[in-house]
Amino acid sequence: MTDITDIKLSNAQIAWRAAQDIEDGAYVNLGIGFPELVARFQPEDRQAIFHSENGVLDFGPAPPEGEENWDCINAGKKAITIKPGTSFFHQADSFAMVRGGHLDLAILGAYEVAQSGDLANWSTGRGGVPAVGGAMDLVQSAKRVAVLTDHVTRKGQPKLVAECALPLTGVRCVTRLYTSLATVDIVGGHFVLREKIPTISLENLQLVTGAPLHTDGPVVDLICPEALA
Amino acid sequence: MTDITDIKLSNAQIAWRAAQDIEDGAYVNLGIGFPELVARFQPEDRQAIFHSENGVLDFGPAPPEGEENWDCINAGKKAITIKPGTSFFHQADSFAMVRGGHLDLAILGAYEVAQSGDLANWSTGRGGVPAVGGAMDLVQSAKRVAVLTDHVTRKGQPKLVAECALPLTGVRCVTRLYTSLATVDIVGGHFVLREKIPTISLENLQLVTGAPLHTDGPVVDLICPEALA
Amino acid sequence: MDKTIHAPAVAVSQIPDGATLMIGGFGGAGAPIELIHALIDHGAKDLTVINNNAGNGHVGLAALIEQKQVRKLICSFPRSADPVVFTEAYQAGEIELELVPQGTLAERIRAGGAGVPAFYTPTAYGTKLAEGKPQEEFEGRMYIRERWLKADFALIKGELGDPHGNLTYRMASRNFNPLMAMAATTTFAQVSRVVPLGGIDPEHVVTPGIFVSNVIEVADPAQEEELNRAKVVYP
Amino acid sequence: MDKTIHAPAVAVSQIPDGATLMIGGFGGAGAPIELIHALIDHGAKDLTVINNNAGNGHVGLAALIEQKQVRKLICSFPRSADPVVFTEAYQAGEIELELVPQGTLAERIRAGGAGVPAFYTPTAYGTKLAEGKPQEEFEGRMYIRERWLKADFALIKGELGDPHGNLTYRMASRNFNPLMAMAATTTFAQVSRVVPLGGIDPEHVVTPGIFVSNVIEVADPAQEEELNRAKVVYP
Repeated sequence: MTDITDIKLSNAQIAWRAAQDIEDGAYVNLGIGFPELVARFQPEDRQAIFHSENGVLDFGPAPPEGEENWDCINAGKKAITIKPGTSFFHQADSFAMVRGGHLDLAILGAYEVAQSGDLANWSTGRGGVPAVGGAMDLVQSAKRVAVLTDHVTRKGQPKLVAECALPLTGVRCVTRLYTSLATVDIVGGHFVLREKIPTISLENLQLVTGAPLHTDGPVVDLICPEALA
Repeated sequence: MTDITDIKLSNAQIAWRAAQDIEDGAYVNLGIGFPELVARFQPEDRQAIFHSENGVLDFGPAPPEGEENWDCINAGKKAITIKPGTSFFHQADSFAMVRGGHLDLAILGAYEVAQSGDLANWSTGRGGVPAVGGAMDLVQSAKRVAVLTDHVTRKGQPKLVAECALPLTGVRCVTRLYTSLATVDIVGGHFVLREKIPTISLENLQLVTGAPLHTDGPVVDLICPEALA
Repeated sequence: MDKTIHAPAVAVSQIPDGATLMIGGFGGAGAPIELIHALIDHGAKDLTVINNNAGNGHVGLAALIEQKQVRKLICSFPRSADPVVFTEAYQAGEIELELVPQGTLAERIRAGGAGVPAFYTPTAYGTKLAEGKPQEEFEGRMYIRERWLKADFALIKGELGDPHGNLTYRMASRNFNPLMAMAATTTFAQVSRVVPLGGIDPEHVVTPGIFVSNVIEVADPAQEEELNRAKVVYP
Repeated sequence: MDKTIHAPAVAVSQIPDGATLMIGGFGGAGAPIELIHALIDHGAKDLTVINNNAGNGHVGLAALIEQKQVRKLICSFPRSADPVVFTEAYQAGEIELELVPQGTLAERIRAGGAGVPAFYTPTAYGTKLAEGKPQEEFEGRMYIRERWLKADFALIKGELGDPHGNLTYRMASRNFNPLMAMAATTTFAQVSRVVPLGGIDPEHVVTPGIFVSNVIEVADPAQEEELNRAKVVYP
């Protein structure tokens, strides 16, 4: 298997790439952790409205350390701020937004994504305390569900797989993946390669992908800002 | 059949009698029309909170003519006023109050009430435009459902019947009736007579009642203020 | 992002023949009269309309029915002080009526907005309005199953609106408006005043902008009750 | 009618062993710390607790678990910055866990408050958390059926409260609190300030008093986040 550790995109670069696809006026939920990075790279000429499933829409950035108001937090329980346009609402209304299909996009992390669009991102299947939060709601009902992920696990195993081995978060829900090597759509039960970093060949990319990569048009070079590497 | 037109209670007297049973702190919905009279007779030492199913709780009396605000109306589409304690909410929350069993009491009118507690009050079964409003929600879910009614129809037919002939509003829902002649509970599928006006005999009351009147204790004289006659 | 548009006509011109429409209001309170009148001017026909009532007098929803633009009405209480327009259309067989208990109507609309395709309610169990519906016992009590309601468009009326579509409502005119905003693909909100972003306290927003497609300022909106007292006939 | 009572202890002393309890909050925001601590002092045991999380550090819900008062927890996300109390109890088999997706948890609580015994949701379809639940297709998509959640008591936290129990909430501390107020037989609300009747604008009331049994003023309430930063252990 190819060593891809030197050529792969950084998390910031993956987040940057995802941000380029967010349309002006889109309502977007960013998963806790890695996906939250996407907000930093939102293009200035396009305004996205971010939803936090604990009951906040259109919030501002984190306050300076020491100025936190712990009644004003996001789903990751980090302090946020209000800004003109912010609204607060209860959990049933918040998930009415989710379940009712009002979110244009949810961006989440993944343990595994199957070519069917099945997603596993909540349980490693081992012991420990299971926890799901709002992930199952988000993946099943946002209009588009994008995944940010390393292309392979720390041990080098594919995270894009023929079928998920881990417990599912949702079935046939993922529509696009932004990985450390490529941009991949899920269309009709197949991985369809849209973009790849220029430093990996299609053959080598296929070697680190657990199911066939289809193409249905040109594969574009995936170029991200070097400054984020 | 006995002529009861001279001895029967007035609507105001029936409403007065119903008001005497409302407990301090009770949440109460009064049906449009005749039942709305009950609010006038609320004993001063007991505070009831009135719910209007169009989305108002704890409202004040009608404003003076000419000072109506037509955004501030009750379920009968009559102008009301706010007072300290009033709250406004949307229809789903309003009927969550109803369906969720949060109302202590709903008071409605009736075409027929069966000894089972079945109520018919929304459709005469003839032509015309059918209309139901919130009646079916209220009768099925308020903790207690009381009916205010003449004991007989204009033609002298019993309104307390063995089985309803008209289309039902709800099944086994009525718990107490305040009629122009008596106060009757529904217990275990029977009419149980609690009070009757002193000027009618038990035998004559039974004659104008369409199912057996049971007793399980003393029948109290039903005495209402003469001034309301 | 600026969801404000300048005239009711611009909004309702997007509504095609055959559309399903939710129209806010309980009687006249919260009824978006100017949007409805613009829809009459626009002329879309064969509409399915969801409203609590069936109009009053010859303005608003009653006028829309009088212009024969409504094929079917889903409502809870098609009676009013002056119900002649609906009554005549109904008795002439020109309009179809689906009668729904008021709380069930509200909950079906909320379900449509909240992505809940079906739910159980005790309301109407054992009555004519439950006929043909699945029924089931839970914890010793009988319930019927009801389905969500959705619409292509919602026409609603708010008090304040901002450029992102955040809304407040005036008193009891709230009624069905926030629910319908959730349940329609496209929601047009007329408001008495458009305020700048930040002009509504984040804790006082009743309808967050995510549920609203466009906001149209209609200062001093007409009240159905007052139009009817003045015996106005539209158009 | 005056629903105010003077001390958290007076409220929670009504809670018996074996009760089912909803406790508001998402993490520390909106968590009624003083009511929970009074419940620890009161000592009721064998409780079933419904909360989004499983506590953090050694205060609030975590402390209640640490005191072995909780038999079963129904929650969506039992992880936190310092989850040691729940984790140890869970791994020792001392506490039962029912894991529910967050939106389903919210909707089940709302359904309990709204008299809806069951509803359908797409959430969790095809996953382990759907096992054993009825499933059904509506309009070409698969859904699972979920049941309502109710409780004997709700412990919630508001910002303003009036003597009739009308409540507002502070920012994102709203979360589950208004829903739990609806779904419990008895709801105790601690608020930062009790205002006279009329002190809350009728349009700004978030929880109407009909859902609230008692209001307890707790000025300057503790924030779980700050207690944990100060490494507080209760009791």
